[in-house]
Amino acid sequence: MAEFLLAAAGFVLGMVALGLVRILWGPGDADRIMAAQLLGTGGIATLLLLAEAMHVPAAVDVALTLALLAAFVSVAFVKGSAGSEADGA
Amino acid sequence: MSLALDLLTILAVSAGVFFFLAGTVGLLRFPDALTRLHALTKADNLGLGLVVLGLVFQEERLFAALKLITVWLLTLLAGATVTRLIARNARPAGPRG
Amino acid sequence: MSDATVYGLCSAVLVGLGLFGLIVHPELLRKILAFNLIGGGVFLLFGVVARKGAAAGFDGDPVPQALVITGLVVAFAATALAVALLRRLFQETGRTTLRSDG
Amino acid sequence: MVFDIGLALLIVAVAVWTIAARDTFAAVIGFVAFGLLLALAWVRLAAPDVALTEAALGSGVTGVVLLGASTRLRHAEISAADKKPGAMLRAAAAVLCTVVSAGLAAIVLVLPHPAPTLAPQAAANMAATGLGNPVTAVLMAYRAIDTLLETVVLLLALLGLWSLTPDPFWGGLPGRRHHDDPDGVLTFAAQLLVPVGILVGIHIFWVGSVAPGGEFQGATILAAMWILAAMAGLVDAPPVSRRWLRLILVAGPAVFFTIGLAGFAMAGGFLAYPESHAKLLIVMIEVPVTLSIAATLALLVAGPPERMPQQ
Repeated sequence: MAEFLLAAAGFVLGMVALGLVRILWGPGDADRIMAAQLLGTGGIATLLLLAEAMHVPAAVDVALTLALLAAFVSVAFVKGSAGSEADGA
Repeated sequence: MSLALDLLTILAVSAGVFFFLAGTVGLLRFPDALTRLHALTKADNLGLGLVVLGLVFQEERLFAALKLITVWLLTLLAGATVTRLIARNARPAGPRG
Repeated sequence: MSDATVYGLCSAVLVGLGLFGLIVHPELLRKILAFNLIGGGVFLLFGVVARKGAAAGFDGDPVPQALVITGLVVAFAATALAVALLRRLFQETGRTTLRSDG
Repeated sequence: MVFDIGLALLIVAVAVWTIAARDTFAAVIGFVAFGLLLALAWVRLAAPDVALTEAALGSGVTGVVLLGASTRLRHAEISAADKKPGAMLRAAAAVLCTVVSAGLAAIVLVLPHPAPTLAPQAAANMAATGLGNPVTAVLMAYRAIDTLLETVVLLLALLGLWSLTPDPFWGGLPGRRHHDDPDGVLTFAAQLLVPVGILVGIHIFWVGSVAPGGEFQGATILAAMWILAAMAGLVDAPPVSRRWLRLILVAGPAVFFTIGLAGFAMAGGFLAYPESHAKLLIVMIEVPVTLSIAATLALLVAGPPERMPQQ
Protein backbone atom coordinates (compact mmCIF):
# COMPACT_ATOMS: atom_id res chain seq x y z
CA MET A 1 0.00 0.00 0.00
CA ALA A 2 2.80 2.41 0.90
CA GLU A 3 4.40 2.02 -2.54
CA PHE A 4 1.09 2.63 -4.28
CA LEU A 5 0.43 5.79 -2.26
CA LEU A 6 3.97 7.06 -2.87
CA ALA A 7 3.54 6.43 -6.59
CA ALA A 8 0.22 8.28 -6.53
CA ALA A 9 1.93 11.17 -4.72
CA GLY A 10 4.62 11.19 -7.40
CA PHE A 11 2.01 11.21 -10.16
CA VAL A 12 0.10 14.14 -8.65
CA LEU A 13 3.39 15.98 -8.27
CA GLY A 14 4.12 15.29 -11.93
CA MET A 15 0.74 16.77 -12.89
CA VAL A 16 1.53 19.82 -10.79
CA ALA A 17 4.85 20.14 -12.59
CA LEU A 18 3.08 20.11 -15.96
CA GLY A 19 0.61 22.68 -14.69
CA LEU A 20 3.51 24.90 -13.73
CA VAL A 21 4.28 25.26 -17.42
CA ARG A 22 1.17 27.44 -17.45
CA ILE A 23 2.90 29.84 -15.07
CA LEU A 24 5.67 30.12 -17.63
CA TRP A 25 3.27 30.72 -20.50
CA GLY A 26 0.92 32.98 -18.60
CA PRO A 27 -0.06 35.08 -20.41
CA GLY A 28 -2.22 36.85 -17.81
CA ASP A 29 -2.13 37.18 -14.06
CA ALA A 30 -5.32 35.08 -13.92
CA ASP A 31 -3.54 32.09 -15.41
CA ARG A 32 -0.64 32.49 -13.04
CA ILE A 33 -2.89 32.65 -10.00
CA MET A 34 -4.74 29.58 -11.24
CA ALA A 35 -1.51 27.69 -11.66
CA ALA A 36 -0.61 28.64 -8.09
CA GLN A 37 -3.99 27.25 -7.01
CA LEU A 38 -3.37 24.02 -8.87
CA LEU A 39 -0.08 23.84 -7.07
CA GLY A 40 -1.85 24.35 -3.74
CA THR A 41 -4.46 21.65 -4.36
CA GLY A 42 -1.88 19.27 -5.84
CA GLY A 43 0.58 19.98 -3.04
CA ILE A 44 -2.11 19.24 -0.45
CA ALA A 45 -2.99 15.95 -2.17
CA THR A 46 0.69 15.03 -2.34
CA LEU A 47 1.16 15.81 1.37
CA LEU A 48 -1.87 13.74 2.39
CA LEU A 49 -0.63 10.79 0.31
CA LEU A 50 2.88 11.15 1.76
CA ALA A 51 1.47 11.28 5.31
CA GLU A 52 -0.14 7.88 4.84
CA ALA A 53 2.67 6.37 2.77
CA MET A 54 5.45 7.44 5.17
CA HIS A 55 3.38 7.08 8.35
CA VAL A 56 3.97 10.73 9.28
CA PRO A 57 0.57 11.87 10.60
CA ALA A 58 2.01 15.36 11.14
CA ALA A 59 2.08 15.84 7.37
CA VAL A 60 -1.73 16.10 7.55
CA ASP A 61 -1.23 19.15 9.77
CA VAL A 62 1.12 20.55 7.14
CA ALA A 63 -1.64 19.99 4.55
CA LEU A 64 -4.16 21.72 6.83
CA THR A 65 -1.82 24.69 7.21
CA LEU A 66 -1.27 24.76 3.48
CA ALA A 67 -5.02 24.73 2.79
CA LEU A 68 -5.47 27.79 5.01
CA LEU A 69 -2.42 29.61 3.73
CA ALA A 70 -3.24 28.82 0.09
CA ALA A 71 -6.57 30.57 0.57
CA PHE A 72 -4.80 33.50 2.22
CA VAL A 73 -2.14 33.82 -0.50
CA SER A 74 -4.68 33.47 -3.32
CA VAL A 75 -6.86 36.22 -1.89
CA ALA A 76 -3.79 38.42 -1.57
CA PHE A 77 -2.81 37.59 -5.15
CA VAL A 78 -6.20 38.50 -6.54
CA LYS A 79 -6.45 41.66 -4.43
CA GLY A 80 -2.92 42.67 -5.38
CA SER A 81 -3.43 41.94 -9.06
CA ALA A 82 -6.70 43.85 -9.18
CA GLY A 83 -5.44 46.70 -7.01
CA SER A 84 -2.15 47.33 -8.74
CA GLU A 85 -3.80 49.44 -11.39
CA ALA A 86 -5.38 51.80 -8.89
CA ASP A 87 -2.45 52.61 -6.66
CA GLY A 88 0.85 52.78 -8.40
CA ALA A 89 2.74 54.13 -5.41
CA MET B 1 -12.06 -6.46 5.73
CA SER B 2 -8.68 -4.80 5.53
CA LEU B 3 -8.23 -6.12 2.00
CA ALA B 4 -11.58 -4.67 0.95
CA LEU B 5 -10.62 -1.31 2.50
CA ASP B 6 -7.27 -1.39 0.71
CA LEU B 7 -9.07 -2.06 -2.55
CA LEU B 8 -11.44 0.85 -1.96
CA THR B 9 -8.45 3.09 -1.18
CA ILE B 10 -6.70 2.08 -4.39
CA LEU B 11 -9.86 2.68 -6.43
CA ALA B 12 -10.61 6.08 -4.93
CA VAL B 13 -7.03 7.34 -5.02
CA SER B 14 -6.60 6.15 -8.62
CA ALA B 15 -9.79 7.94 -9.63
CA GLY B 16 -8.62 11.06 -7.77
CA VAL B 17 -5.27 11.01 -9.49
CA PHE B 18 -7.07 10.68 -12.84
CA PHE B 19 -8.96 13.91 -12.16
CA PHE B 20 -5.68 15.69 -11.47
CA LEU B 21 -4.54 14.49 -14.89
CA ALA B 22 -7.75 15.81 -16.44
CA GLY B 23 -7.38 19.15 -14.66
CA THR B 24 -3.83 19.59 -15.85
CA VAL B 25 -4.73 18.70 -19.43
CA GLY B 26 -7.51 21.29 -19.26
CA LEU B 27 -5.18 23.91 -17.84
CA LEU B 28 -2.73 23.33 -20.65
CA ARG B 29 -5.10 22.84 -23.59
CA PHE B 30 -8.18 24.99 -23.11
CA PRO B 31 -8.19 28.14 -25.19
CA ASP B 32 -8.87 30.98 -22.73
CA ALA B 33 -8.58 31.87 -19.09
CA LEU B 34 -12.21 31.39 -18.11
CA THR B 35 -12.55 27.89 -19.58
CA ARG B 36 -9.22 26.95 -18.04
CA LEU B 37 -10.53 28.18 -14.71
CA HIS B 38 -13.58 25.98 -15.19
CA ALA B 39 -11.52 22.89 -16.07
CA LEU B 40 -8.96 23.30 -13.37
CA THR B 41 -10.95 24.02 -10.26
CA LYS B 42 -13.68 21.43 -10.76
CA ALA B 43 -11.33 18.61 -11.71
CA ASP B 44 -8.74 19.28 -9.02
CA ASN B 45 -11.19 19.72 -6.18
CA LEU B 46 -12.90 16.48 -7.18
CA GLY B 47 -9.49 14.80 -7.46
CA LEU B 48 -8.52 15.94 -3.98
CA GLY B 49 -11.92 14.82 -2.65
CA LEU B 50 -11.41 11.31 -4.04
CA VAL B 51 -7.87 11.14 -2.67
CA VAL B 52 -9.21 12.19 0.75
CA LEU B 53 -11.98 9.58 0.48
CA GLY B 54 -9.42 6.90 -0.33
CA LEU B 55 -7.24 7.88 2.63
CA VAL B 56 -10.20 7.97 5.02
CA PHE B 57 -10.61 4.22 4.43
CA GLN B 58 -7.12 3.76 5.91
CA GLU B 59 -7.76 5.89 8.99
CA GLU B 60 -8.62 4.14 12.22
CA ARG B 61 -9.10 7.20 14.41
CA LEU B 62 -12.14 9.39 13.92
CA PHE B 63 -10.26 12.63 14.65
CA ALA B 64 -7.68 11.91 11.95
CA ALA B 65 -10.42 11.14 9.41
CA LEU B 66 -12.26 14.35 10.31
CA LYS B 67 -9.04 16.29 9.85
CA LEU B 68 -8.63 14.87 6.34
CA ILE B 69 -12.18 15.93 5.47
CA THR B 70 -11.57 19.38 6.95
CA VAL B 71 -8.56 19.80 4.66
CA TRP B 72 -10.78 19.06 1.68
CA LEU B 73 -13.60 21.38 2.80
CA LEU B 74 -11.12 24.23 3.37
CA THR B 75 -9.66 23.70 -0.08
CA LEU B 76 -13.14 23.70 -1.62
CA LEU B 77 -14.10 26.92 0.13
CA ALA B 78 -10.84 28.61 -0.80
CA GLY B 79 -11.07 27.34 -4.37
CA ALA B 80 -14.63 28.56 -4.85
CA THR B 81 -13.86 31.99 -3.41
CA VAL B 82 -10.70 32.55 -5.36
CA THR B 83 -12.20 31.28 -8.60
CA ARG B 84 -15.03 33.74 -8.20
CA LEU B 85 -12.60 36.55 -7.41
CA ILE B 86 -10.37 35.71 -10.38
CA ALA B 87 -13.31 35.56 -12.75
CA ARG B 88 -14.52 38.94 -11.54
CA ASN B 89 -11.36 40.85 -10.71
CA ALA B 90 -8.19 39.69 -12.34
CA ARG B 91 -7.46 41.08 -15.74
CA PRO B 92 -7.45 38.26 -18.27
CA ALA B 93 -4.21 39.51 -19.77
CA GLY B 94 -1.40 40.97 -17.69
CA PRO B 95 -0.07 44.48 -18.17
CA ARG B 96 2.71 43.36 -20.43
CA GLY B 97 1.92 39.92 -21.70
CA MET C 1 23.56 7.85 -2.70
CA SER C 2 20.86 8.34 -0.07
CA ASP C 3 17.62 10.30 -0.36
CA ALA C 4 19.09 13.03 1.79
CA THR C 5 22.05 13.41 -0.58
CA VAL C 6 19.63 14.22 -3.42
CA TYR C 7 18.32 17.18 -1.44
CA GLY C 8 21.89 18.09 -0.47
CA LEU C 9 22.84 18.47 -4.14
CA CYS C 10 19.59 20.38 -4.70
CA SER C 11 20.51 22.80 -1.92
CA ALA C 12 23.95 23.37 -3.46
CA VAL C 13 22.32 24.33 -6.77
CA LEU C 14 19.84 26.63 -4.99
CA VAL C 15 22.59 28.58 -3.24
CA GLY C 16 24.43 29.05 -6.54
CA LEU C 17 21.26 30.14 -8.35
CA GLY C 18 20.29 32.58 -5.63
CA LEU C 19 23.77 34.07 -5.56
CA PHE C 20 23.64 34.53 -9.34
CA GLY C 21 20.30 36.33 -9.10
CA LEU C 22 21.60 38.50 -6.27
CA ILE C 23 24.53 39.64 -8.42
CA VAL C 24 22.97 40.12 -11.85
CA HIS C 25 19.50 41.53 -11.07
CA PRO C 26 19.56 45.32 -10.81
CA GLU C 27 16.06 45.50 -9.30
CA LEU C 28 16.13 45.33 -5.54
CA LEU C 29 12.96 43.26 -5.23
CA ARG C 30 14.55 40.58 -7.40
CA LYS C 31 17.61 40.72 -5.19
CA ILE C 32 15.38 40.12 -2.14
CA LEU C 33 13.81 37.14 -3.92
CA ALA C 34 17.25 35.79 -4.80
CA PHE C 35 18.37 36.27 -1.22
CA ASN C 36 15.43 34.15 -0.07
CA LEU C 37 16.43 31.42 -2.54
CA ILE C 38 19.92 31.35 -1.00
CA GLY C 39 18.26 31.09 2.40
CA GLY C 40 16.10 28.20 1.19
CA GLY C 41 19.20 26.39 -0.05
CA VAL C 42 21.14 26.93 3.18
CA PHE C 43 18.20 25.77 5.31
CA LEU C 44 17.80 22.69 3.14
CA LEU C 45 21.48 21.90 3.66
CA PHE C 46 20.87 22.07 7.42
CA GLY C 47 17.96 19.67 6.93
CA VAL C 48 20.19 17.23 5.07
CA VAL C 49 22.80 17.30 7.84
CA ALA C 50 19.99 16.84 10.38
CA ARG C 51 18.64 13.84 8.44
CA LYS C 52 22.07 12.28 8.23
CA GLY C 53 22.55 12.88 11.95
CA ALA C 54 19.55 10.73 12.87
CA ALA C 55 20.32 9.19 16.25
CA ALA C 56 18.92 8.53 19.70
CA GLY C 57 15.66 7.26 18.24
CA PHE C 58 14.93 10.44 16.24
CA ASP C 59 14.61 10.40 12.46
CA GLY C 60 16.68 13.56 12.32
CA ASP C 61 18.85 15.65 14.63
CA PRO C 62 16.38 18.09 16.26
CA VAL C 63 19.02 20.76 16.92
CA PRO C 64 19.62 21.84 13.29
CA GLN C 65 15.88 21.48 12.67
CA ALA C 66 15.16 23.92 15.48
CA LEU C 67 17.85 26.23 14.11
CA VAL C 68 16.15 26.20 10.70
CA ILE C 69 12.82 27.18 12.28
CA THR C 70 14.55 30.09 14.00
CA GLY C 71 16.29 30.90 10.73
CA LEU C 72 13.05 30.94 8.74
CA VAL C 73 11.50 33.40 11.17
CA VAL C 74 14.53 35.69 11.08
CA ALA C 75 14.66 35.45 7.26
CA PHE C 76 11.04 36.56 7.16
CA ALA C 77 11.74 39.50 9.47
CA ALA C 78 14.70 40.52 7.30
CA THR C 79 12.60 40.24 4.15
CA ALA C 80 9.79 42.35 5.60
CA LEU C 81 12.30 45.02 6.65
CA ALA C 82 14.03 44.95 3.26
CA VAL C 83 10.71 45.32 1.45
CA ALA C 84 9.79 48.29 3.68
CA LEU C 85 13.16 49.93 2.92
CA LEU C 86 12.61 49.36 -0.79
CA ARG C 87 9.13 50.86 -0.72
CA ARG C 88 10.42 53.92 1.10
CA LEU C 89 13.25 54.26 -1.43
CA PHE C 90 10.64 54.16 -4.18
CA GLN C 91 8.50 56.79 -2.44
CA GLU C 92 11.48 59.10 -1.97
CA THR C 93 13.27 58.69 -5.30
CA GLY C 94 10.95 56.82 -7.68
CA ARG C 95 13.68 54.25 -8.19
CA THR C 96 13.71 50.52 -7.42
CA THR C 97 17.42 50.02 -8.07
CA LEU C 98 20.57 51.17 -6.33
CA ARG C 99 22.14 52.70 -9.44
CA SER C 100 22.44 56.44 -9.02
CA ASP C 101 24.07 57.11 -12.40
CA GLY C 102 21.20 55.95 -14.62
CA MET D 1 14.22 7.77 -4.39
CA VAL D 2 12.58 8.45 -7.78
CA PHE D 3 10.11 10.68 -5.98
CA ASP D 4 12.93 12.59 -4.29
CA ILE D 5 14.89 13.11 -7.52
CA GLY D 6 11.74 14.36 -9.25
CA LEU D 7 10.92 16.71 -6.37
CA ALA D 8 14.49 18.03 -6.23
CA LEU D 9 14.49 18.71 -9.99
CA LEU D 10 11.15 20.47 -9.70
CA ILE D 11 12.46 22.66 -6.86
CA VAL D 12 15.47 23.63 -8.97
CA ALA D 13 13.24 24.33 -12.00
CA VAL D 14 10.99 26.65 -9.98
CA ALA D 15 14.05 28.39 -8.52
CA VAL D 16 15.42 28.96 -12.04
CA TRP D 17 12.06 30.46 -13.00
CA THR D 18 12.10 32.75 -9.95
CA ILE D 19 15.49 34.10 -11.04
CA ALA D 20 14.85 34.18 -14.80
CA ALA D 21 11.22 35.38 -15.09
CA ARG D 22 10.88 38.76 -16.79
CA ASP D 23 7.82 39.85 -14.84
CA THR D 24 8.38 40.29 -11.09
CA PHE D 25 4.81 39.22 -10.27
CA ALA D 26 5.46 35.90 -12.07
CA ALA D 27 8.75 35.53 -10.20
CA VAL D 28 6.94 35.98 -6.87
CA ILE D 29 4.44 33.23 -7.81
CA GLY D 30 7.44 31.08 -8.63
CA PHE D 31 8.81 31.81 -5.16
CA VAL D 32 5.54 30.78 -3.47
CA ALA D 33 5.63 27.53 -5.48
CA PHE D 34 9.24 27.10 -4.40
CA GLY D 35 8.27 27.36 -0.72
CA LEU D 36 5.43 24.88 -1.15
CA LEU D 37 7.71 22.33 -2.79
CA LEU D 38 10.32 22.87 -0.08
CA ALA D 39 7.63 22.00 2.49
CA LEU D 40 7.24 18.65 0.70
CA ALA D 41 11.01 18.19 0.80
CA TRP D 42 11.01 18.85 4.56
CA VAL D 43 8.44 16.10 5.06
CA ARG D 44 10.69 13.76 3.08
CA LEU D 45 13.64 14.80 5.27
CA ALA D 46 11.69 13.71 8.39
CA ALA D 47 11.34 17.32 9.59
CA PRO D 48 7.57 17.99 9.77
CA ASP D 49 8.11 20.86 12.23
CA VAL D 50 10.16 22.67 9.62
CA ALA D 51 7.64 21.72 6.91
CA LEU D 52 4.93 23.49 8.90
CA THR D 53 7.06 26.60 9.29
CA GLU D 54 8.01 26.59 5.63
CA ALA D 55 4.41 26.16 4.45
CA ALA D 56 3.08 28.91 6.72
CA LEU D 57 5.89 31.44 6.90
CA GLY D 58 8.49 30.67 4.23
CA SER D 59 6.00 30.31 1.42
CA GLY D 60 2.71 31.87 2.50
CA VAL D 61 3.34 34.97 4.58
CA THR D 62 6.67 35.85 2.92
CA GLY D 63 4.93 35.41 -0.44
CA VAL D 64 2.24 37.90 0.55
CA VAL D 65 4.82 40.50 1.58
CA LEU D 66 6.76 40.11 -1.68
CA LEU D 67 3.56 40.13 -3.70
CA GLY D 68 2.42 43.38 -2.10
CA ALA D 69 5.76 44.94 -2.99
CA SER D 70 5.71 43.62 -6.56
CA THR D 71 2.28 45.06 -7.32
CA ARG D 72 3.09 48.42 -5.76
CA LEU D 73 6.37 48.71 -7.66
CA ARG D 74 5.01 47.32 -10.90
CA HIS D 75 5.04 50.55 -12.81
CA ALA D 76 8.56 51.42 -11.72
CA GLU D 77 10.19 48.22 -12.81
CA ILE D 78 9.53 48.72 -16.50
CA SER D 79 11.84 51.72 -16.68
CA ALA D 80 14.47 50.04 -14.54
CA ALA D 81 14.49 46.76 -16.44
CA ASP D 82 16.87 47.87 -19.19
CA LYS D 83 19.79 48.44 -16.86
CA LYS D 84 21.04 44.86 -16.91
CA PRO D 85 24.72 44.30 -16.18
CA GLY D 86 26.96 43.53 -19.14
CA ALA D 87 27.76 40.11 -20.56
CA MET D 88 31.21 40.04 -18.95
CA LEU D 89 29.85 40.57 -15.46
CA ARG D 90 27.11 38.00 -16.02
CA ALA D 91 29.64 35.42 -17.20
CA ALA D 92 31.90 36.11 -14.22
CA ALA D 93 28.93 35.80 -11.86
CA ALA D 94 27.92 32.52 -13.50
CA VAL D 95 31.42 31.13 -13.02
CA LEU D 96 31.56 32.27 -9.39
CA CYS D 97 28.16 30.76 -8.60
CA THR D 98 29.02 27.48 -10.30
CA VAL D 99 32.14 27.25 -8.17
CA VAL D 100 30.12 27.93 -5.00
CA SER D 101 27.54 25.28 -5.98
CA ALA D 102 30.23 22.75 -6.85
CA GLY D 103 31.98 23.38 -3.53
CA LEU D 104 28.77 22.88 -1.57
CA ALA D 105 27.92 19.76 -3.58
CA ALA D 106 31.37 18.35 -2.82
CA ILE D 107 30.82 19.01 0.89
CA VAL D 108 27.46 17.20 0.73
CA LEU D 109 29.07 14.21 -0.98
CA VAL D 110 31.94 13.90 1.51
CA LEU D 111 29.79 14.37 4.63
CA PRO D 112 30.92 11.79 7.19
CA HIS D 113 28.49 8.97 7.78
CA PRO D 114 26.97 9.07 10.29
CA ALA D 115 27.07 12.86 10.38
CA PRO D 116 28.04 14.59 13.63
CA THR D 117 24.89 14.93 15.69
CA LEU D 118 23.59 16.57 18.83
CA ALA D 119 20.56 14.27 18.91
CA PRO D 120 21.74 12.29 22.00
CA GLN D 121 22.25 15.51 24.00
CA ALA D 122 18.89 16.82 22.83
CA ALA D 123 17.27 13.53 23.83
CA ALA D 124 18.85 13.63 27.28
CA ASN D 125 17.68 17.23 27.71
CA MET D 126 14.20 16.46 26.46
CA ALA D 127 13.63 13.90 29.19
CA ALA D 128 13.98 16.67 31.78
CA THR D 129 11.39 18.96 30.17
CA GLY D 130 8.38 16.67 30.04
CA LEU D 131 7.89 17.54 26.36
CA GLY D 132 7.25 14.92 23.70
CA ASN D 133 8.45 16.87 20.67
CA PRO D 134 12.26 17.03 20.44
CA VAL D 135 12.26 20.18 18.30
CA THR D 136 10.09 22.09 20.76
CA ALA D 137 12.32 20.83 23.58
CA VAL D 138 15.37 22.23 21.77
CA LEU D 139 13.63 25.56 21.11
CA MET D 140 12.26 25.99 24.63
CA ALA D 141 14.92 24.36 26.82
CA TYR D 142 18.15 23.10 25.24
CA ARG D 143 18.66 26.24 23.13
CA ALA D 144 16.08 28.51 24.79
CA ILE D 145 18.47 31.46 24.67
CA ASP D 146 18.34 31.41 20.85
CA THR D 147 14.56 31.48 20.92
CA LEU D 148 14.51 34.34 23.44
CA LEU D 149 16.91 36.36 21.30
CA GLU D 150 14.84 35.58 18.25
CA THR D 151 11.69 37.07 19.75
CA VAL D 152 13.77 40.20 20.38
CA VAL D 153 15.08 40.18 16.79
CA LEU D 154 11.48 40.12 15.54
CA LEU D 155 10.67 43.16 17.67
CA LEU D 156 13.78 44.96 16.42
CA ALA D 157 12.73 44.28 12.83
CA LEU D 158 9.32 45.78 13.61
CA LEU D 159 10.97 48.85 15.17
CA GLY D 160 13.13 49.20 12.06
CA LEU D 161 10.05 48.95 9.86
CA TRP D 162 8.11 51.52 11.88
CA SER D 163 11.06 53.90 11.78
CA LEU D 164 10.53 54.07 7.99
CA THR D 165 7.13 55.69 8.53
CA PRO D 166 6.72 58.98 6.62
CA ASP D 167 6.42 61.88 9.10
CA PRO D 168 2.73 62.71 8.64
CA PHE D 169 1.66 59.14 9.48
CA TRP D 170 3.82 58.64 12.57
CA GLY D 171 1.94 56.39 15.00
CA GLY D 172 -0.86 55.91 12.46
CA LEU D 173 -2.46 52.83 10.91
CA PRO D 174 -0.52 50.37 8.76
CA GLY D 175 -1.72 49.21 5.35
CA ARG D 176 -4.70 50.16 3.25
CA ARG D 177 -8.23 50.09 4.59
CA HIS D 178 -10.03 47.31 2.75
CA HIS D 179 -13.76 47.59 2.43
CA ASP D 180 -16.34 44.84 2.46
CA ASP D 181 -16.50 42.97 -0.79
CA PRO D 182 -19.54 44.35 -2.59
CA ASP D 183 -20.81 40.99 -3.79
CA GLY D 184 -19.97 39.33 -0.52
CA VAL D 185 -17.92 36.32 -1.67
CA LEU D 186 -14.78 37.32 0.12
CA THR D 187 -16.65 38.47 3.22
CA PHE D 188 -18.50 35.17 3.39
CA ALA D 189 -15.34 33.10 2.89
CA ALA D 190 -13.38 35.09 5.44
CA GLN D 191 -16.15 34.76 8.01
CA LEU D 192 -15.87 30.97 7.62
CA LEU D 193 -12.12 30.65 7.15
CA VAL D 194 -10.93 32.95 9.90
CA PRO D 195 -12.58 31.13 12.85
CA VAL D 196 -11.52 27.74 11.46
CA GLY D 197 -8.02 29.10 10.90
CA ILE D 198 -7.80 30.42 14.44
CA LEU D 199 -8.79 26.98 15.74
CA VAL D 200 -6.17 25.34 13.51
CA GLY D 201 -3.55 27.84 14.70
CA ILE D 202 -4.32 27.08 18.35
CA HIS D 203 -4.30 23.35 17.57
CA ILE D 204 -0.89 23.56 15.87
CA PHE D 205 0.47 25.60 18.76
CA TRP D 206 -0.96 23.24 21.38
CA VAL D 207 0.17 19.92 19.85
CA GLY D 208 3.66 21.41 19.60
CA SER D 209 4.57 20.00 23.01
CA VAL D 210 4.03 16.39 21.91
CA ALA D 211 3.90 16.42 18.09
CA PRO D 212 5.19 18.62 15.27
CA GLY D 213 3.95 22.17 15.68
CA GLY D 214 4.63 24.90 18.18
CA GLU D 215 4.52 28.59 18.86
CA PHE D 216 6.09 29.87 15.63
CA GLN D 217 3.86 27.81 13.36
CA GLY D 218 0.72 28.52 15.37
CA ALA D 219 1.55 32.23 15.57
CA THR D 220 2.08 32.44 11.82
CA ILE D 221 -1.35 30.95 11.14
CA LEU D 222 -2.96 33.35 13.62
CA ALA D 223 -1.18 36.30 11.97
CA ALA D 224 -2.29 35.13 8.51
CA MET D 225 -5.91 34.88 9.66
CA TRP D 226 -5.84 38.42 11.03
CA ILE D 227 -4.48 39.71 7.73
CA LEU D 228 -7.11 37.72 5.83
CA ALA D 229 -9.82 39.32 7.97
CA ALA D 230 -8.28 42.73 7.24
CA MET D 231 -8.17 42.04 3.49
CA ALA D 232 -11.83 41.08 3.57
CA GLY D 233 -12.62 44.35 5.35
CA LEU D 234 -13.87 42.58 8.48
CA VAL D 235 -11.36 44.25 10.79
CA ASP D 236 -9.04 47.24 10.53
CA ALA D 237 -5.53 47.60 11.88
CA PRO D 238 -5.17 49.57 15.12
CA PRO D 239 -2.92 52.65 15.19
CA VAL D 240 0.54 51.39 16.07
CA SER D 241 0.82 53.89 18.92
CA ARG D 242 -1.87 52.13 21.00
CA ARG D 243 -0.54 51.08 24.39
CA TRP D 244 -2.37 47.72 24.50
CA LEU D 245 -0.80 46.82 21.17
CA ARG D 246 2.67 47.62 22.44
CA LEU D 247 1.95 45.54 25.54
CA ILE D 248 1.00 42.51 23.44
CA LEU D 249 4.17 42.95 21.39
CA VAL D 250 6.53 42.96 24.37
CA ALA D 251 4.60 40.55 26.63
CA GLY D 252 6.19 37.42 25.14
CA PRO D 253 9.85 38.44 25.31
CA ALA D 254 9.27 40.04 28.74
CA VAL D 255 7.70 36.92 30.28
CA PHE D 256 10.37 34.75 28.63
CA PHE D 257 13.14 36.93 30.06
CA THR D 258 11.54 37.11 33.53
CA ILE D 259 11.12 33.35 33.81
CA GLY D 260 14.65 33.02 32.45
CA LEU D 261 15.95 35.23 35.26
CA ALA D 262 13.87 33.34 37.80
CA GLY D 263 15.83 30.30 36.63
CA PHE D 264 18.79 31.60 38.66
CA ALA D 265 16.76 31.27 41.86
CA MET D 266 14.83 28.12 40.95
CA ALA D 267 17.44 25.98 39.20
CA GLY D 268 20.75 27.83 39.36
CA GLY D 269 21.06 29.26 35.86
CA PHE D 270 19.58 31.63 33.27
CA LEU D 271 16.67 29.91 31.51
CA ALA D 272 17.09 26.80 33.68
CA TYR D 273 13.83 25.17 34.72
CA PRO D 274 13.37 23.14 37.92
CA GLU D 275 12.61 19.64 36.71
CA SER D 276 9.33 19.28 38.59
CA HIS D 277 7.78 22.37 36.97
CA ALA D 278 9.57 22.47 33.62
CA LYS D 279 6.52 21.79 31.47
CA LEU D 280 4.29 24.25 33.33
CA LEU D 281 6.91 27.00 33.04
CA ILE D 282 7.43 26.28 29.34
CA VAL D 283 3.68 26.60 28.69
CA MET D 284 3.64 29.84 30.73
CA ILE D 285 6.32 31.18 28.38
CA GLU D 286 4.82 29.80 25.19
CA VAL D 287 1.35 31.34 25.48
CA PRO D 288 2.42 35.01 25.65
CA VAL D 289 5.30 34.36 23.22
CA THR D 290 2.84 32.97 20.67
CA LEU D 291 0.59 36.02 21.01
CA SER D 292 3.53 38.40 20.73
CA ILE D 293 4.96 36.63 17.70
CA ALA D 294 1.55 36.54 16.00
CA ALA D 295 1.08 40.29 16.54
CA THR D 296 4.64 41.08 15.43
CA LEU D 297 4.36 38.97 12.26
CA ALA D 298 1.00 40.50 11.36
CA LEU D 299 2.39 44.04 11.78
CA LEU D 300 5.51 43.16 9.79
CA VAL D 301 3.24 42.09 6.94
CA ALA D 302 1.05 45.18 7.28
CA GLY D 303 4.10 47.44 6.82
CA PRO D 304 4.83 50.93 8.10
CA PRO D 305 1.87 53.18 9.00
CA GLU D 306 0.51 55.02 5.96
CA ARG D 307 -2.66 56.75 7.14
CA MET D 308 -4.04 58.46 10.24
CA PRO D 309 -7.16 57.43 12.16
CA GLN D 310 -10.23 59.16 10.79
CA GLN D 311 -11.68 61.74 13.11
